[in-house]
Amino acid sequence: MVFSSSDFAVSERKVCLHNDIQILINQMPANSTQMKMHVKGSSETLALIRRVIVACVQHLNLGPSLLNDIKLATTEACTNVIKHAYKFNDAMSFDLEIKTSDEVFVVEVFYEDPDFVPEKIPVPNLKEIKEGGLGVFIIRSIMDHVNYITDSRSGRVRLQMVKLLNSKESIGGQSED
Amino acid sequence: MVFSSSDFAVSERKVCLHNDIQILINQMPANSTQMKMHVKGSSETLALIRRVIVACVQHLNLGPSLLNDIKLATTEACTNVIKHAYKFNDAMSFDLEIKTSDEVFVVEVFYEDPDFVPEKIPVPNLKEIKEGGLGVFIIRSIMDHVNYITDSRSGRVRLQMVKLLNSKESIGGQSED
Amino acid sequence: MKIDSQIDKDKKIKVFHVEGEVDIHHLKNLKAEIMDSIESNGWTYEINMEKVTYLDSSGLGLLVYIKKEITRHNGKLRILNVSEQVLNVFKVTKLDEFFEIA
Amino acid sequence: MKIDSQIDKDKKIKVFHVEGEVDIHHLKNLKAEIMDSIESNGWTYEINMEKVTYLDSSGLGLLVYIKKEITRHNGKLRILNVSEQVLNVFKVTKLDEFFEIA
Ligand SMILES: Nc1ncnc2c1ncn2[C@@H]1O[C@H](COP(=O)(O)OP(=O)(O)O)[C@@H](O)[C@H]1O
Ligand SMILES: Nc1ncnc2c1ncn2[C@@H]1O[C@H](COP(=O)(O)OP(=O)(O)O)[C@@H](O)[C@H]1O
Repeated sequence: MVFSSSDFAVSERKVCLHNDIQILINQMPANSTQMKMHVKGSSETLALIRRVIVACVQHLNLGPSLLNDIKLATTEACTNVIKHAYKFNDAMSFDLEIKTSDEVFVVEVFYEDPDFVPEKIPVPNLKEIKEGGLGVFIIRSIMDHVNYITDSRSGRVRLQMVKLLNSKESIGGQSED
Repeated sequence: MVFSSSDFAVSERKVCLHNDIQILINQMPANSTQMKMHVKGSSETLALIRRVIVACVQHLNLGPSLLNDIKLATTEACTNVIKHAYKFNDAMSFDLEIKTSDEVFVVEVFYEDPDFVPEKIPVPNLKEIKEGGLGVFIIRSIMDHVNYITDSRSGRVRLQMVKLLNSKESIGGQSED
Repeated sequence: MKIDSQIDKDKKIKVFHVEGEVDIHHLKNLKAEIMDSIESNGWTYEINMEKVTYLDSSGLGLLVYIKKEITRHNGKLRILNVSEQVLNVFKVTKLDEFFEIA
Repeated sequence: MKIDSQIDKDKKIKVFHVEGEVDIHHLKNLKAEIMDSIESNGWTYEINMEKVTYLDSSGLGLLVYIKKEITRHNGKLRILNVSEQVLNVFKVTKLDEFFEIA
């Protein structure tokens, strides 16, 4: 398989942390809680996805700012699948995976988009007020690790979003935990 | 594979309905919402499972009696996995699948238990007050369709529980919807 | 799950206020709390279920056990303020007839 | 998502009370409701967000569009009672400086 991995880091500190985060994810115990959702590529699904995230976050007893960040980033990611990758064709469907441990909250979105080139996602100029182009920027601002993995062979995209849970020095975003 | 299917029907009407229900399940559209959870065989997981069920039920706008029935049956089923099949060994894990359509709410539990013979689950005598033995009875009383499928080769068990949603004449259980 | 208790020594009544969800995960704590407080003779025990949002066969089994133990100690058990949802679990298993539910 | 509106013709003020979650699923309705009510000249529009429990970039984009339209009609837009959670979305995108948020 031909993978190309794109990982725009907003700050330098984030870059340093990304390898550690990948290690954290890979070391999650095999019997840790995982949730996979297979949902219709329809905008009404977004509310269900948020409800499931609330369920997971509350079960882990995480605070409201972590909840808000994870809800927001996940909705932004799924909105882009529905809007850009699937162009509102709700005969399409996509998958969502949630993995949690004491250290990390991982949300992954799996979908189809043979033409998608993550490197081409424009970085918005916040001084220029426009009606769009903020979704990916928000995801990158509030999550600790964001990674698009594309597979040109299958046309499948895997978007990985990670929030660190225990770090006092939570980087980026709204979290004060 | 060697399957043996056990299906204790509480009433005769249920028996008649079971084939129809199986058809309903098989005809669920490929892009209908499905949720798969892979969870630790630990009793603290039960609360998370109920939260996820609440998320799905509220998203479908189903009433409180359906919610209570589905929460209860699912918890009873998973309690049995943790208690009987896994004997509280939380290094084990099991899978849960939720599938919904306008007509049915399906919860399936997948776990390992090579020795399990569903036909041997005793039917309790309610006149004789005992401290246990009510879990499976409750599941069968409140769900519209309950089916244990065992595979002697792999030792895997699949427990299928179905609640009909739209039928005015909801059979069994607490539902008044 | 949370449990608080009140004792009225004069009237020989103990009230347990249970709060939250009761499934097999909470059984040990609940059992210990109530069993440790059973007196030798002729007390009345009330379990206030007003704030119990979930109860299943694990909880029912514990209540059956507790009621038998209390009866062995010449005591009485009353179950109070059961929500409709929790009452349904008693009804499905016909245990609403075994317990004194007020 | 739900939207209600109040009109004060004397003071030329329209208040929109938005309730619930605002994501891309609700955009069309919200847009139609507000755009259809824009007057030709010099009105003030207030969006009361007290009961908005969720807002993301789709909602922000709509607000930017609405503000531009209102300005084109010599009107003013004020956003009221934003919860801390929703305010954070404005802040991350620096749009808290573009809008008049009270
Ligand atoms: N999942 C995706 N599939 C295809 N293109 C995408 C995807 N996500 C983002 N993009 C591209 O990146 C651009 C920026 O996305 P985003 O920041 O979410 O803003 P917006 O959706 O408002 O354009 C989009 O316009 C689109 O071209
Ligand atoms: N998932 C299971 N795996 C193995 N045995 C089971 C399972 N579920 C039920 N059983 C058997 O059926 C019996 C009745 O189960 P149940 O009605 O839930 O009551 P209880 O768990 O209180 O015994 C159990 O004692 C057990 O022997």
